Amino acid sequence: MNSDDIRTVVFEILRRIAPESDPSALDPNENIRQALDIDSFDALNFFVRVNEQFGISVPESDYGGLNTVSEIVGYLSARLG
Amino acid sequence: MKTKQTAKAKAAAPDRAHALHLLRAMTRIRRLEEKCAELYSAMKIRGFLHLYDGEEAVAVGVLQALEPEDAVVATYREHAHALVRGVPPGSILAEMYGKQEGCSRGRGGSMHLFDAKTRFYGGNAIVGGGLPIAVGLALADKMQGRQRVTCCFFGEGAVAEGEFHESLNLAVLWGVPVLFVCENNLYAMGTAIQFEHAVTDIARKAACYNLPSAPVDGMDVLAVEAAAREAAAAIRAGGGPRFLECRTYRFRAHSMYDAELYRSKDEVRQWKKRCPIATFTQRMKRRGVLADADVKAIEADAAREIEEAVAFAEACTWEPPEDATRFVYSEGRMP
Amino acid sequence: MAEFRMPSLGSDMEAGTLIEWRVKPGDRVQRRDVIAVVETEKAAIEIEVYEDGIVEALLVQPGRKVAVGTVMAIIRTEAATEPPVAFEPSSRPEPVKKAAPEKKAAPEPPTIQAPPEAPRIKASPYARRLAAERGVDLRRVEGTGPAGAIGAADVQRTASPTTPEAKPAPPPPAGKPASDSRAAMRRAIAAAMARSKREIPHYYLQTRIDMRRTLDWLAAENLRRPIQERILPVVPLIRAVVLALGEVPELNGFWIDGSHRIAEAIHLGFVINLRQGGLIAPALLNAEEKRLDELMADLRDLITRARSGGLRSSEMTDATITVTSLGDLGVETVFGIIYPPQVALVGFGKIIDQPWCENGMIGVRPILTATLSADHRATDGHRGGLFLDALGRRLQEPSKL
Amino acid sequence: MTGTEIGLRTLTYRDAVREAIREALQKDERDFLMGEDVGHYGGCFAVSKGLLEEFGPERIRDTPLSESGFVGAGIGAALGGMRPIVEVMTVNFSMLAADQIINNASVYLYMSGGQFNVPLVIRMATGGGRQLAAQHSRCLEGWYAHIPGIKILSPATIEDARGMLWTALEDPDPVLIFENSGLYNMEGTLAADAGPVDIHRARVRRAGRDVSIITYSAGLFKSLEAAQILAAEGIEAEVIDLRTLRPLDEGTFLDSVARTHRALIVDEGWRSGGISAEIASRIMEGAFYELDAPVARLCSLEAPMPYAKHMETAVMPQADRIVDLARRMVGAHG
Repeated sequence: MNSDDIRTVVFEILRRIAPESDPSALDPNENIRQALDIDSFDALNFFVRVNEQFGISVPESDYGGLNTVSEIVGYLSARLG
Repeated sequence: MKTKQTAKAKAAAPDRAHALHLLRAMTRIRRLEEKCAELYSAMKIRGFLHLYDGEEAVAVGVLQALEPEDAVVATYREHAHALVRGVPPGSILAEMYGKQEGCSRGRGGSMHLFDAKTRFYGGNAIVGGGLPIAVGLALADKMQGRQRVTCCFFGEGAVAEGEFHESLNLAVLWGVPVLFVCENNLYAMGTAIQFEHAVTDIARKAACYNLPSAPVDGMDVLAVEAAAREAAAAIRAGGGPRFLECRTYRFRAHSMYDAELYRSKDEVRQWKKRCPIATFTQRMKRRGVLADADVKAIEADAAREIEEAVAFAEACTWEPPEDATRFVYSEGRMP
Repeated sequence: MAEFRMPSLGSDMEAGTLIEWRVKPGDRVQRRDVIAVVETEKAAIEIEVYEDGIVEALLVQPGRKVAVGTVMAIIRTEAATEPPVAFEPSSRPEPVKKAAPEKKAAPEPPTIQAPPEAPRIKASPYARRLAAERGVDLRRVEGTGPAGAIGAADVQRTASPTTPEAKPAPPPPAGKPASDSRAAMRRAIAAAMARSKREIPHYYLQTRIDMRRTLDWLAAENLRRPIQERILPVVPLIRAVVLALGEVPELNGFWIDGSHRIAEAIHLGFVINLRQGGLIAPALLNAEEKRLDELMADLRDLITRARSGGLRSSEMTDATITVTSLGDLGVETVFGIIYPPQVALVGFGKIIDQPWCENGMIGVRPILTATLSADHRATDGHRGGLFLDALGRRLQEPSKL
Repeated sequence: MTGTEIGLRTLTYRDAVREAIREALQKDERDFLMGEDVGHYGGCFAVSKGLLEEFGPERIRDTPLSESGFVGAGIGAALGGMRPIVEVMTVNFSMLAADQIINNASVYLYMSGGQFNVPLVIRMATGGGRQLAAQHSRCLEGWYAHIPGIKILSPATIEDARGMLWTALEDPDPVLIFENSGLYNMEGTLAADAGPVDIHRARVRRAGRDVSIITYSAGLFKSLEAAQILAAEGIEAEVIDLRTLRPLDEGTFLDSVARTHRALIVDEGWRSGGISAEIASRIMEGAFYELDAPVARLCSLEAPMPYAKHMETAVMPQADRIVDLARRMVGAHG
């Protein structure tokens, strides 16, 4: 799975969590939580879905470094690599 | 049981045409009932199914005496009566299939065949319940000055019901034109006549109401016919009701799911020797009225007719369930 | 060839046991011949054949029980003049029941929840309808019927012009109206908050709580949990509120018609902001009966349904206290407005690493600012202070949550 | 001015029923009356007094004591083209004809697939209150109303006693008319030209805004009496006379409940499984959100009818109990 595929899936997850938003319009380095008004509940749901889609369990200690689309895609690419 | 035949009702020998007619009528019944049993076993027919095998001479003999404008009230063992009265076998079978082309639109089933065209008033499955209705039908004829007969069939089981006694009393009291026909097949479901009646001579009970009555051999179609014709003639002549006790026997179980614990196989075997179809056939052949070829032709015709009826019933349609509450009350019918 | 099958002799017959064959292969049979005896629920019954022919094969051994419709023998028919009746049930076949179906694990008996005792309002259906139409809060209506039941007349009395807040909501101001539901929600919030500020003499208390122990415990706990079972930090906070309310129960309840009614069950209203605007505070019902996992599950369920519009009415109306957490936004302190007729609201801000003294030592600790807004008619600052103290204390012993 | 001058005349409920029968026999030669003691005796309640002389024994036909037999004969006669009026002396004896009424009359049309309708009218006296004890005081019309295929009429007023019979005779299906024996002596006025009335609608006999009293037959007059007492206290009860128990005209009482928001059912039958239960259920189904109080019922106590007068009075619904109940229902929120 390449970065583009990962990004597509990440966008899909974000769209389900924040249906009224358009994640693909995000700047890759924009803070998602602020841009999409994501709270901690949404964040947990996001990581639950990431787990379902990619089989990756993101530990809480990594949450802090995953604030933008590019950070998330990079992190997942590395874990999937 | 020894059957004494009424002296007046001596059966005249039938001519060939009439012999063919009687044999055909009885064979059609036998064939229809056989097919019903088969269809029931194959789950095409459900509910209760009561078959008439062995009693054919009663329905066929009695109904020879009726005219088209007369009425018939029958019991839940009534396929034969409907068939002989002229209800088409396809319509009878379609009814048992539960199809809307059935003679009661699939609402009655085996026990509730009805047909307005032939004035066939059922198909009544509460034992004894049909007798008062027959009295009323006859009362209507009498009050309206019509010379019609209402023929009411019931079994010896009904004779123990209060409605039997109420109806006979009313009929004589009012002098209404009813022909009461007791099909005494010796068993009320599974209870033998000696366990249900203190007086087992049914014809005598009718006599208590001053109702002219006679027992007749219900296994002999000619005897039944003669007795019925005589009774009907008396009724039409304004003589009020008449009563016939037809002593007969059903060869099959009461209904399909019946292990017949109440009678012996030997008894059934003995009665089967008196099969009304077989004995009539033999008599007619002996007298040279009928030949083997006639019998074969009648059997083939009956088989074909019933097969066609099955095919008809198979092809019939189901009434839509939305109509389940139709005919609870009349639709736009004026009295 | 024809198939001889186990016949159906009644709709209550599902199967039969073959007792004996009266024929053997090679025998000639005629229709109406009895060729087998079958034991049924009623008794042994002789079974007839409907074909003329020769027995080709007997397929079922005596002693065997077979379902209605099972082929039991093959009859070789001679120049079959008629097709056998197809053995398709014309309507629904009665299925043969398997010998007593295996007993499934008995389902858990439904847990019967104690009825929420506090605000069980007895009101007639007509009164409820009127109240809904006129925007009257039934909790504010004094019932004059049997056992204090509220009738339509009681609602009408309450809705009369002497109680201005019960007037129908004013029409939305001229100008560009928001969408109907958003505008309605805005009006509802406006009415409730205006009434709260007008009627409720609030007092506010604030405390700072060291969250290190709780967060450490939670991190360790979440580390060993699959991601689906992780617990959000707000859940221990809710649990601590519930336990603290156990110590200061006066904060859990209502101020209605000049009297303070303490609720026994804790239906904890949790403020959920809706992304499209507005907020609602549905209740976690009977929160006092629930531990962390259950609270987390309930909260997840509640938030999901709140955002998809699937809340139950009891959740919308029965809250006995409200909790609001604005920590996700980075604010430090919340001074909330009480949702009438409740008497308290607990606010949580963001947990921020701050210098902290403990046992004479300065360290950096994750600090939470918790606030209490309370109705001074119902409680005083002293009781409120005890509550916040209890809250902080509970959060120092996370394993007991 | 006297009644006659303005086209009104005074007569009893009994007279009204007799007039209706006489008119029917005059109008249609297919009509005839049969039952126990309808001829020579003049009718157990003197309803048919004088009719034998007028119409002869064929059309005023005495029957033996054989309820199943002559009710069944009525069915047969109806099938055969007559329009019989069968009188069963009282509802208590109709139990002996239950087979014919329930197993035959109500199902003939249906089980014949629409071929055979039964245009039969069965009249019977019903109700208690005359110290006739357990076997002669039953009020079972609500029970018959359970059965599809028949219609159940319960004329309370003189106008209905006079007018329902002809409408019933015009109906193609079996109709049972229950005449409360306590009403036969009731006097009232009737328009000189009074004739057939409809049998399909309930009637509001007294308008009111506070509570709907839903009743029928003799209960109507107890309810009207109660309504008068209540009115003196400022409670306006609406009184509905159901008139027909099957088919039940629910529209009329649901409309009423929507106005008054309270329903009190007064039924001389028993409460358990009775017509009052049916009415209460229809209100739940059709007017739940109109209710400002639980639906209330006043029925006979669940006991056979006792003989002693004071006991009998205690068992049956009475006006003072209606007043009590209505007052309690309205008072709470009045």
